[in-house]
Amino acid sequence: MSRQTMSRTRVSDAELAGMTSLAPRSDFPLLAAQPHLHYLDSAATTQKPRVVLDAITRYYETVNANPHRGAYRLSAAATEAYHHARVRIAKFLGVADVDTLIFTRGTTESLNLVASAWGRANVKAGDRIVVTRLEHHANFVPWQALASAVGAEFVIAELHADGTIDLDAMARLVTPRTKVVAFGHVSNALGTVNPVAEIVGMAQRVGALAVCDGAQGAPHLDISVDSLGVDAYAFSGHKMLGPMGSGGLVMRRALLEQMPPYQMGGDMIAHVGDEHTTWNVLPHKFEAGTPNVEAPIGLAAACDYLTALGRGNVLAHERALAAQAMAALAEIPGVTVLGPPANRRGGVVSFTLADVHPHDLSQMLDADGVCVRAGHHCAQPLMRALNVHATTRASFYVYNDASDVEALAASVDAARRKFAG
Amino acid sequence: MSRQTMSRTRVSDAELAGMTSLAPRSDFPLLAAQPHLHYLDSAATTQKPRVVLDAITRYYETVNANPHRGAYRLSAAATEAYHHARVRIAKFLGVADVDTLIFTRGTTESLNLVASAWGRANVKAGDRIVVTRLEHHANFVPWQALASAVGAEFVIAELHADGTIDLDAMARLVTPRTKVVAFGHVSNALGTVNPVAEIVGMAQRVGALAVCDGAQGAPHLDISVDSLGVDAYAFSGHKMLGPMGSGGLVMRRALLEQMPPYQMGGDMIAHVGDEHTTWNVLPHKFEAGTPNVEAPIGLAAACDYLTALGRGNVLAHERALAAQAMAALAEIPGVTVLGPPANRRGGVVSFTLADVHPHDLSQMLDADGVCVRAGHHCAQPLMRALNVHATTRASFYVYNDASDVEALAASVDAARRKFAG
Amino acid sequence: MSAELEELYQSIILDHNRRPKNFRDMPDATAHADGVNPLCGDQLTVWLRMDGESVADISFRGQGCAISKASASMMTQVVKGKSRADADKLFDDVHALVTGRAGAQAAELGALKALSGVSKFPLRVKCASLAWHAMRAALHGAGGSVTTDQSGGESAS
Amino acid sequence: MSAELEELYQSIILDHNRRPKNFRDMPDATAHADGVNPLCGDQLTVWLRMDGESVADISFRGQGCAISKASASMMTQVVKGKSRADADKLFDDVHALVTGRAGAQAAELGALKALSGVSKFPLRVKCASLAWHAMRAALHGAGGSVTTDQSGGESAS
Ligand SMILES: Cc1ncc(COP(=O)(O)O)c(C=O)c1O
Ligand SMILES: Cc1ncc(COP(=O)(O)O)c(C=O)c1O
Repeated sequence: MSRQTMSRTRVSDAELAGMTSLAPRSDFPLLAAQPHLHYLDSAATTQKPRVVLDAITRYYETVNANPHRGAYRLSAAATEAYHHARVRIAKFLGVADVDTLIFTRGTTESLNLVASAWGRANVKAGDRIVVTRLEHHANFVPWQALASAVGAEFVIAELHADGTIDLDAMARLVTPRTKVVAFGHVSNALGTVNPVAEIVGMAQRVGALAVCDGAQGAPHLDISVDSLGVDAYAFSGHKMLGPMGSGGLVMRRALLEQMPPYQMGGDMIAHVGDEHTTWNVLPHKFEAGTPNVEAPIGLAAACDYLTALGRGNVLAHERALAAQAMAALAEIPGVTVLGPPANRRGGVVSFTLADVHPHDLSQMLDADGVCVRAGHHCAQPLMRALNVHATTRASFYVYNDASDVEALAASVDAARRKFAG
Repeated sequence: MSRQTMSRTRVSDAELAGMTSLAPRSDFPLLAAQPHLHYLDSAATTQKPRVVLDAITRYYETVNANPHRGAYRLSAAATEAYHHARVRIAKFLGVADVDTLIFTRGTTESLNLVASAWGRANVKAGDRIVVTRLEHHANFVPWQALASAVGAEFVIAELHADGTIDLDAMARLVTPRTKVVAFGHVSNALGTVNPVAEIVGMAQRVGALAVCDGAQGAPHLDISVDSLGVDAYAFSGHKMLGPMGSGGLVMRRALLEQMPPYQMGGDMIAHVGDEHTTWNVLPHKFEAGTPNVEAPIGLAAACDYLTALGRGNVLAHERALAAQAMAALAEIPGVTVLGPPANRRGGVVSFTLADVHPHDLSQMLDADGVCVRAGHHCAQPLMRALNVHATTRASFYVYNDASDVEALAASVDAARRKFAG
Repeated sequence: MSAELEELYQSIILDHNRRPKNFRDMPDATAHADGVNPLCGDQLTVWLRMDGESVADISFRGQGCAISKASASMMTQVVKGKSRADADKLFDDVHALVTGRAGAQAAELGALKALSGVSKFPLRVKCASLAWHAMRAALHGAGGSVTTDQSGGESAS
Repeated sequence: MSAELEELYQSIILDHNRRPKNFRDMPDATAHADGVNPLCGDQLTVWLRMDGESVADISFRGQGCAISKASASMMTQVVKGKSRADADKLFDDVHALVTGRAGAQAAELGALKALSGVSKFPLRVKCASLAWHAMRAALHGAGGSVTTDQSGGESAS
């Protein structure tokens, strides 16, 4: 079956055979245990290498304690491990001012933090908030809700037909009344890599806050957040080989210092009076309560692992697999690949197959061990503009190789034939 | 040295020798690896049994995927594991309506959720919020901030000299204008177990929201949240043998359904329009973004472990150790034990030693392997009322035994002699 | 392809998916209700024209996977002409069938038995029952919008 | 008790803790500043009376552990009479000492060398330097409140 399909693609078997994975599959316990699994849903969450699981276990077996508040050595060791993880992750992300990296549960919480704490204090009635049509709900709904709460205007920058942002149109939307420009680094639904510098420029011209959703940026691109020039950058550790519950927000120190805190409780206070409370310094001001220490420790191990793979190799690897998948899928009758050309995207391939519903398609693929996502990808506003109800999405990461592309194409073709009746 | 000290206490060596731990120390990798460690800081965070670490590792090795959104079997398995954990934890807590258990990072986030989402929608200028003098900052500062944001009155119910709440005075504070009564189940600073039913009664008489901080309740008492009668109950998994980053909020369904969501993003929406968004059903409405799946899975394993130990044995065990520690410490010249008698407290013993600063004392104790907390215990309002700057706190849990009490008393006595010069 | 998958996607299901019956608006409907599956975003509307206690006409329209479309299509065929009580009974029987709790009644389900393959795929139970929930809401004048999540027990998540 | 702990709590430290020098308000101060350690809640105030470029009088008061009290007490003894520049130099030297980066200068620190034991206990560095940060803030007219957390590098957390 696979032979039959592949013979119709433009990518030769030889070329495909040449694409080995960037990371050894054996480093990933789940993938090693399920050799026939083609895990193509890394944009949703990634599998974890053994080193990450070991780092978490080792933390609990050797230094677990509540950090910051204990004078005893175990607590000091936990504090140190937590701090050291922050230093390593900041370095990985290219953030020089370590304490401006705030740990959160992930991208969603980071963006809510900005929209709530900064937004409520700075966005007023009559102001404007600009987002793009590509946004994940996490970078759309909090801004929509903020706008409606304070009486600001909520405006959506539209796309070109190929799924890239219409920058000219967007520039016209970013008026002097604009207080926030919120945009994704890389689209999770189409894979589009957005031109951060241009968009930051628009925001800077009018003094608006440039907020970048880096959920699909940090895991894949060799970035330095400091050089991106954004005011706020949100990311999720679980999408970059780290544990669930890890992630963060990088934000300019001056903004973090001026804005009110987000959550309140232990660790984030300086003095709690009966009437009035003052806040602790960064990063503590934004990390209320007992921190999830294992999360950054696991994530730091993931960062080290990615660094060892060669940061610059990740995007190239994914892009090559995505390009091969696009070519293979395009050969299958009825398949439409959505979004920009391979050189303007990350390792995400979203497509439709005639009138086969993505839910059915992904169910068929699953029977062949091919794990893809079917649905609106938390991007309903984008689905409306594309005039599709849902898509099927394959996303590649460091552990994928040519066999995954091959299995995907073969399985889609088999489903096509089945549904054609 | 220990002999010398213990001979002065009222608890006989024989009695002490009789107090074995409730849970085998060998079940806890960190404690097993450090046999001379006397971990007496479980009120801050507990050590984790092997079964919890294994549950986390097994999750990542076998079913890790983004739940809810995937049609493939791995994602279905992750969804099922996540759901199953909710069912088990709800059962452990005595919550019949499983979907009213919302997972959060812990107590602090849960209380902020209530104060923000419910509070902003329901508390108005001129209303009153009543908290107690015992509260942890997590159940104090969010209410203080809410009151100041909406122009409500923030009132503190004071204590009797023994650290129990003055219920008569509190009842007078809970007026018809009162919208929130926020109180802790068990004080983390003094160990006081509060009379939940009486306080809930006060709130119900005036139709106020009864919010209970269960951070020190859920780990220790054999509770059924449903029968407590509170409107909202917050707890932290990491204080009950579960992983960091686990915890939750139990709240009445009608309230959760009426109030606006807290964080916004993936999973918690029903439909995202360009102008307006509608919310998903419970529990999803309050769990925006990719959930931390490992957290409830680890916590469910912890609940099972506690159940196997015998839920009703936990408090009895801690209380016995606390009573012995109180007796032993009271014999040491200069020691003042704060708070109520042993039968009105959990396994927490807070004390001062003449003019020896708790920071110095805990440093000295640490040298003997005794891990205690020194400071304000995130309860600065309480410290002011007690007229102390800080205290030293020992807290007991299922893995502690008589040797921990003995080491504590011996080490405190040695420090006393050193500082007396 | 696995036997379970073959059973899920029987050719009768695929046929209904390709050419759904009664897939149309109904201007003279006496009741209608929407069904929404918030997790995958599928949605459909079911229209009813009641004649006293009996279903004179029934139709549907919407977005959905093969399972939800085929289930809706077959539903319109069997429910048409039934009494309110019989339609309720069918709802219960189909629900039991797709959740794998079907007993003797299955004998009476006729073509609907093609939906039995769903019981092996817990995530698809919502797809198969979406139209049925909407039908029942319309039948009892609830109207508005129902979501499969609110329907409790059948959820796999 | 471990040797390191003995070194931390040398008897000179314990003596200063029991009977701190210059532990008093200063009504005729020309400058003062507060030092706060937000993690443990310790706080103290340092007062200065400057006579031109030299420290005519210095005192402190506040809540703190033995290390912070002893450090403050010894500080008042050595800083009194010094020039602004010398006081700054002492700040640097003590900072280097308690963070374990002390070189040749240590020779000139005299009694302050008793603070060297702190370098083995990273969490206590903040205690030892709290009064010094407040002194420097007062010296340079910053006044207000300084926290040891803002002082960067020496933090163990
Ligand atoms: C009584 C009490 N409330 C709230 C909290 C806050 O819990 P967490 O830090 O896990 O959010 C704690 C523990 O720190 C506590 O003991
Ligand atoms: C582009 C984008 N933004 C935001 C998110 C939300 O991230 P999380 O669910 O980890 O909070 C995701 C992933 O779900 C994403 O792909």
